[in-house]
Order: sequence, then structure tokens, then C-alpha cells
Amino acid sequence: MVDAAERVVPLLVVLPIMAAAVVRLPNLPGRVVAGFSIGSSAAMAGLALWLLPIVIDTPVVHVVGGWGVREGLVVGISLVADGLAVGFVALTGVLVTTGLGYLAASHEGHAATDVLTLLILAAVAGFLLAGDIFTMFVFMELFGIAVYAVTAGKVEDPAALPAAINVAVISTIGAVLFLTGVGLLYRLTGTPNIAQSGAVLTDTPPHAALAVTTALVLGGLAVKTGLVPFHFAHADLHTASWSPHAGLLGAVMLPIGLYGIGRLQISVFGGVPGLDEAVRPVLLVAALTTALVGGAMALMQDQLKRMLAFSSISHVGIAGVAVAFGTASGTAAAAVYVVGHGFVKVGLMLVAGVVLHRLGTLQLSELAGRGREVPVAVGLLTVGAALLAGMPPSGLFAGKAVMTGAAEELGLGWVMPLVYLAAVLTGAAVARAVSHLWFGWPVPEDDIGIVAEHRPEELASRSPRVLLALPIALLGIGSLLPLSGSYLAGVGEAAAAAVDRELYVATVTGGPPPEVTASPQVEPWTATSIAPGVAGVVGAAVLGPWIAARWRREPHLLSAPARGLRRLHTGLVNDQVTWLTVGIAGWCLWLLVTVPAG
Amino acid sequence: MSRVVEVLPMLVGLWLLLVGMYGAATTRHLVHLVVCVSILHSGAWLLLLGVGHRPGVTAPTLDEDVGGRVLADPVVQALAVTDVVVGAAVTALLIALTFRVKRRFGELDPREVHVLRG
Amino acid sequence: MTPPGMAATRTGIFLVAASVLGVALVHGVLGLPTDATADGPYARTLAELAIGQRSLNTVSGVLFDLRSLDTLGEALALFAAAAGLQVVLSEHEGEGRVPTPRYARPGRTAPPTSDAVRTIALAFVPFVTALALVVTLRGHLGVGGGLQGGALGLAALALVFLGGRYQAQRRLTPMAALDAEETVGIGGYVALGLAGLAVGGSLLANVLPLGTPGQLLSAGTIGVLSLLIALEARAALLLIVIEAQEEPFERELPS
Amino acid sequence: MMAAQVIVLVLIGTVGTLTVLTRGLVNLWLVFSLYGMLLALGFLLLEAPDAALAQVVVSGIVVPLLLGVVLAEVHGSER
Repeated sequence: MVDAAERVVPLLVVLPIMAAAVVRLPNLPGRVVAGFSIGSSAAMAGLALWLLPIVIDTPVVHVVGGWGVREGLVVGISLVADGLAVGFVALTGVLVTTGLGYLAASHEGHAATDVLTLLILAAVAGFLLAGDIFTMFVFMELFGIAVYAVTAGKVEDPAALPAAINVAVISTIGAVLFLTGVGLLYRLTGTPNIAQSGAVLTDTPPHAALAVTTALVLGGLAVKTGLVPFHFAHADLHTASWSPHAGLLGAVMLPIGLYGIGRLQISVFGGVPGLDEAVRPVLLVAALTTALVGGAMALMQDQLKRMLAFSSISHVGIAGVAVAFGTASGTAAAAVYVVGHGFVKVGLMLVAGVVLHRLGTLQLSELAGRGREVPVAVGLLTVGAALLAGMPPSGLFAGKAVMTGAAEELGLGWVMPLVYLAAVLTGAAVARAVSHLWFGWPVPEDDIGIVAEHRPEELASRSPRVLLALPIALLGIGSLLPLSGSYLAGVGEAAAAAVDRELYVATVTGGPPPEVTASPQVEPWTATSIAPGVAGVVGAAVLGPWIAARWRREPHLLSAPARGLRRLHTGLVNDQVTWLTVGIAGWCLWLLVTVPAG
Repeated sequence: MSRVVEVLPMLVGLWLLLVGMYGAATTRHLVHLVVCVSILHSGAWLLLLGVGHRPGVTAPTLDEDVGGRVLADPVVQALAVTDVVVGAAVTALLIALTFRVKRRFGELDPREVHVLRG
Repeated sequence: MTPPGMAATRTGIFLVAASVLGVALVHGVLGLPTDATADGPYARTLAELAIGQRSLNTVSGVLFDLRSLDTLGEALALFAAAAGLQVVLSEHEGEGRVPTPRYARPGRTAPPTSDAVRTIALAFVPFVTALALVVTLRGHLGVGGGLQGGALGLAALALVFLGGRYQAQRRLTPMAALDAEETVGIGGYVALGLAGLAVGGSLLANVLPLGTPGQLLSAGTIGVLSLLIALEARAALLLIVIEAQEEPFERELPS
Repeated sequence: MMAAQVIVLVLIGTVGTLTVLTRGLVNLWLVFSLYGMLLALGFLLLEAPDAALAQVVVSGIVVPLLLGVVLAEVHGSER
């Protein structure tokens, strides 16, 4: 079983690549392209799901090219399949399959869109499984390019071009910063293997070079994650991208940056005394700010997809708070949260796509009252609002419930009210949209936000049923998955293994496995967890319509700080690069100051 | 001083990164922006080669046997080779996108084409 | 939209942040331990193993054998960039409004080329083509390999273009053939990788006979992978360049 | 060798800076092509002939070609 599993691991990366190469053939009929793409990504998701229960017990390593360990040195590229990585690959596979299904049913996109989507899938799998930091970089660069290439190919949308260019710039700078950090790390440890460099660094005294290296590696990943102040270009890209990709970006692309941060922080830098304590506060503050800024921005949007884009940024920030804890229960909370959010966000983006297909616009000011033409979509948005706000038993509820316990373990209980607030803001944003859509309350002229959008030339009077069936299924899975006890137990085991640096090193370098550490109790149903969950939903249900109603009467409701925050989002590449520089300088400065000099 | 010479490739690489970022932060022309991105990208290659370089090493591309010489690190060089080609693809892609901006907006000033605000 | 004075403020903010970043980075680089893994064991081991694989060019050995997965990933970045722009082209062709490029119009060449440039450029075409092949196929023996060879393959066609023969360049590079070339490059690489998995038990294992060091036919899969990467790189770069060449003429269409 | 390295590296830094500070398109094309060639020379002096070859091909052919097309076009339309 383990032997077969070992051979399946590389297929997770290679299968979508092979499919992309085949689909790239010229003049294939559209149906063949769609069928082949959907089939391969479904097969890949199936393989990952088959692998998952095996690797949760014992992580499996596949060494590419057969270049195993020579005299204690890991020579080749290891692909490390542990519960967390494979679980994330499976999530990506399922969501990409759904997204491809939506593209096929709605006749959006081109053959190249499918090719690039498969490449995104392969890149994500490669990034998640990579046990080698150079390989991580390569696949990170690949998914960066695939993501903006797919958006650049959306020729009918005037917003897609500048968004793609901006992301290309930001993404390249992020990759170069990461690569710089990776180069310095290689110079420091002499190996690109994650486990081995972690072993080399264990118990070495920290020094300035190590502090800067850490800041560049983790900061570069933070650029990919879209933590404040690196989020500007991401919000634009989500707005301009195809509907399923907009969902996938929030569900998977941003969170894999968090995975990278967590993985490298624990496995590489975790053993350096004092470094962990220095990294956690900066990550916590960045993530918390991201959660709140994203929530506030979502609430103020006039365009549905951009609203959901900022909502993604906010929720990734929330998951980032849990990653910043660095503990097994924090990691478990982040995993549950990301899975829950992933299903819900892709579902909601697909609903937005249906609204665009049927009504020809996503601008709330033009949609006021027209929601009655698409009652099912509005119903799904309502459910989505409640889910985003944290309705039990959804993953967004369960994740925050587990996170509460994790925060209290560390004496960080104060972050939870802010986390709940951020979630309520994102729920209220969608509830506000629903109010405008259904009750027809007008949205005043907006003098800050200018969101160009594409209008489909022909409106589908009746979108194919599958278009709404997909989001219904996704929202259903996202809300009901945490009811499964074995799912939660599995996440707990996977999280315990993921934070166990000795286990990771032993798995990769072939040393004796350490004693199995106890898995954290992943139990969202506690006496104190239900109340804030329900309160969040009620809060969003009150706040959203209240703002929608007041906005109608007092067009200049936005306070000066809120207007200022919106004005910062200029969509101008100069500003975005400046913010990026400020952010990465902040990361470097903080780590240089706080890491004890050895 | 010899220390500075030893790490000079890395320092120049970092300088190029910063200079390229300055260009990107102040640019008024998308073609100029593409060139700046290309320059900051090339900073990373120089840094990588600097990481693998030490005084007195020989190129790891041999026609003959090693013969006891100390080689420059082939791993970072391999990464640099691939990244140079990827850099070309990114530059080319960005230039092509720039053309499409010109067609759609009739402008190549980033201030005229930022359509997503607030 | 941008208030006056904002650009100056932004530049100021940038300069402060960049100074902080610059000081931190220099501090970090100068703080690298001097003895840090001088000719580290990893690099040395990989170089030795590459030579053991009959790849005297250790960089090619790393690229196409020891760390061949990374090379696949980077080649896919080219593949992705080309596929992204392909959308635009296919749209034009599908709608039957392929514009007449200015290069292709009678009496026009752009960029403007003198006769001398044209002659020299065209004279170099066979030479560069041969060089591309040599560089690709001898990657395990000396400087070069598939990536450089592929880029040189593009260069040969670029010379046809610079020689003012845009039509000839396009005839030599039908889009469908380039698409297929990409499929062969990436698909072949993955197929060989899977063969390694089936025969040798691990992805991209070098399962072909290694041969004698210094021979053209040696080093097992290294040469084959190098050739496949050359095909992929050539096709992808060509597609991107053609896209860029096509683009400007759109604007000249009577609207 | 050492001296050559230092000189070329300093030149790379200088010409790179010049390129960023250049705003006219024709000058940009010239300076950037020079920069690419210098970079290739720098790679060669850093004992990385493979990277140098890749860089020569890219900066000697691919990038000038692309920028040349831009130049021809933008100039044609602005004249």
C-alpha cells in the first residue's frame, strides 16, 4: 500500500501537466478539451483523496529521479506527501474540477483557459508537495505566471489587462524577493532540501543574515498570500478574472502562500532559538490587519465580484492568524477554515458568474431590485452571507471555534473578537448586496470606486441548471463537512504531523521516526463556541441591511477614514510597488530588530 | 575589503533589485515598466550566481575531467539558466500585454489605464 | 484621480522604505558567515553525480537529471506564457479578421532594415540554426543545453524577420505546428518521466544506457530531455514573439 | 580576473541604474541592450558560461527584437 502510494505521489503533479500538454494540441473540438480537462483534474482529485488516509498515518516521500540519500545528504528533489499537503491538493483538485465544469457549461473561456487552469492545478500540487525550497520557488513562479496569463486571456474585459499587468509586476517582485531569501538560505545551510536545511539550522545561534533571510523568504510568500500591504494587486486580479478563477484565487492561490509560510517557518526556521518568537508577532499583526482591512473594504464595494474578492482577502487573513499561532491546534484551525472557506467562496463566485450571465452586470447600483429575476441566486447569496459570517456547522464556524481554543492556549484570547468582527464584516457585505438586490434600495453614485466590467454580449435567459447546481453543491459541502467526526480527527492528525519538525526531518532523511505526538482535539462543538457563531450571523444579518438602508438615505455615510482606506486602493502599479516595498522593509526591519543577535 | 569583493555579485544583485523597484514605483510608461521589471528580475540571477561563487572556482561546465579543481556551484547556475529563459518569457508576455493596452486605451501611461479603484 | 503632489509623496515613501530595505539586505549579506559551506557538500556531490551520469557539463546534469523536475516546472512557465497569449491569436483567426501586418504589405519593412543588415541577417540563418542544434545536442558535453538551444532556435527565425522576410518567417512557423511542438516537448518530457517511474520506480529516473563519457550518444535521458526542452522553449518563445509582432497592426485596421 | 570581475559588476550596476533612469524609448532600447550584454559578460566572469549563453541569446536577440517592434510601432504612430 505504501509502495503504491509512493508511486502515486508524483502523479499528482504530472497528471495535470500531461493533460495540459494534450489539451494544447491545435484544433481540438471544445467538447473534447472540456471533457479531457475535467476528467484529468477529477482523476487527480480522486488520486489525492485515495492517498489522503494513507499519508495521514505515515507521510510518504517520493524522490524524483531516484536520487535518494547519499551519505546523509538528500541529493534529489523530494516530494513529501503528508496529510496537510495531500489534503490541500485534494481540495484544489475538487475545486478546479468544479471550476472547469462551470467553464464548460457556461461557455466561458477558451481552450487555453483550460490549459492554464490545469497548469495552475499542477503548480499548486508541486508547490504543496515540494520538499525542496528551489522546487517550491519554481512552482510558485509557474503558478504566478499561469494565474496572470489566464486573466490576460480574458480579452473582452477592459479591467483584465491592467489587472494582469499589475499582478505580473507584483508577483515577479514577490518571486524575486523569495528567490533572494532562498539563495541566502542555500548559502547559509548548503542544501535546498527543506528538512535538511531545518536540521542544519537547529539550535544554531541566530544572526543578522538569518533574520534577513527569514524576512525575505516569509515576506516573499506573504506577497503571494496577499497579506496587507501586499493585497492591492490581488484584489484587482480577483475582480477581473473569470468567475471560477476568481473563486479559486481566494480559495487556493492565496492560502497556499500561508501553507508555505507555515511549512517553512516550522520546518526550516523553527529550530533557531528566538526566531519563532520574532516571526509570530509580525505574521499575527499582518494577518489580523488583512482580515479587518479586507472585511471593511468588502463592505464598501459596489461590485459583487470585487466585494467577494476583498472577502477572500479577509478570510485568508483570518486563516493567517491561526497559522501565526504555529501550534498543532492553530494549524488544524487554519486547515478547517481554509477548506470551509474554499468551498463557500468558489460557490459564491460561481453565483456571481450566474448573475452576470443573467443580468449582464455585477454593479449593485444597476442591480437594485433586479434580484427578483434570479431568486435562486439571491437565495444562495443569502446562505453564503450567513456562511461567511460563520454560521454553524460550516467550516468557517468550526475553524474559528477551534481557533478560539488555540488562541487561549497561547494567551492570545484578545485576537478572537477581532477575528469574529472581520468575519461579520464580510458576511454583512454580502447581506448588504442581497438587500440591494432584493428590496431595490438604491446605491448612491460612487465617487471613489470605478470598476470597469465586461458585459456579456448575449444574456442567457435561462442559464443551464448545472451552473446553479455547482454552487449549491459547493456551499453544501462547505457547510456540512465539519459534521463528519472522522474529517475533524483526520485534520487533527495531519496538523499534529505538520508541526512536528522531527517527524518531517526523519521522514525525508530516512532517520528513525520520533515518537508520535498526541493529536490536538479538533472539537468545534463546545459550550462557548456556538454563541459567537450564531451572534456573528445575526450581526451580519442586521449590519448588512442596516447599512444598505442608511446608505439610501445618507449617500455620504462613509466616514473620512473609510473613504481614505478606499482611496488607497488606486489600482495604480506605482502605488502597489511602493506599498510592497514598505511592507517588505517592515518585515526585514522587524526581524532585524527582534531577532536576538548571536 | 576582500569581504566586499567576495560578496560584490550579491550586493550588485540587490542593488539592481532596488533600482528596478524604484523604476517600477515611479514609471510613467508601461514599456519602461517592463524593462524595470526585467532589471529587477536580473538582480536575482546575479545574486544566485553570487551565492554559488567563491574566489578561485572554475566553471562547472567541463570539457575534460574535474582534475581536482574546485567548481562553482552548478545547482544555482542551473536555476539561473532556467530563470533567465523564464525572465525572457515574462518580459515578452508583458510587452505583448502592453500592446494590447495601447490598442484598448490608446495610452501607455499607467495613470491612464488603472480601471479598478476603491 | 490622483491628487497633485501625491506622486512626490509616494516617491518619498518609496525612497524611505527602499533605504530601510537596502540597509537590511546589505546588512544581511555582509552578515553571512565567511566559512558558510565553502564549496558546500551538496553542490560538490551533485557535480560528482552529474559527471557520473556522463554529463561533463554538470549544469546540464543538474538541469536534466538530478533536478529535472525543476526544469520541467520552468519549461511550463514558458508553456503557460505562450498559452495565455494564444487566446488572443485564436480569437483573431476564429473571427476571420487576421489583419495584414504592416511588415507584410508591399514595400514596407519594420523595423526599417538596410540592405546590408538584411543580407547579413539572412546569411546568418543557417549558421544560427546549426548552432542551435549543436548547442542543444551537446549540452551534456559542453556549454549549452536545451534552454539555450531553444532560444537560439528562435533566434534563427528572428534573423529571417530582421532580414525583412516577415512572410517567410510566418510560413516557417505555422501556429498549429508550434502548438503541436509544445505538446511534443512537454508531453514527451512527462512521458519519459513516467517511463522512469514505471521502469526505475521514480519519476524522471534516468533509465536509458549511460554510455561512454564524452560521446555524443551518452548520458542516458539527459540528451533526450534536453532536446524536448529545446522544442518547448523554441515553440513557446516563438508564439510569444509572433503575438507581439502581430499585435501592433491591429490598431491600423480601419475601424 | 578579480579586477575584471569588479569592474564589470560595477558597470552592470551603473548601466542598470542608467536604464531605469532612461525615459526615452530609443535610448531605453540602446541602454537596455547594452545592459543585457554586460550582464552576460558578468555571468561569464562569475564562471557561469551556461547562464551567460542563455543571457546572450535572450538579451542579444529576443528582447531587442521585441523592443524593436515596440519602438517601430510607437514611433510610427507618434510621428
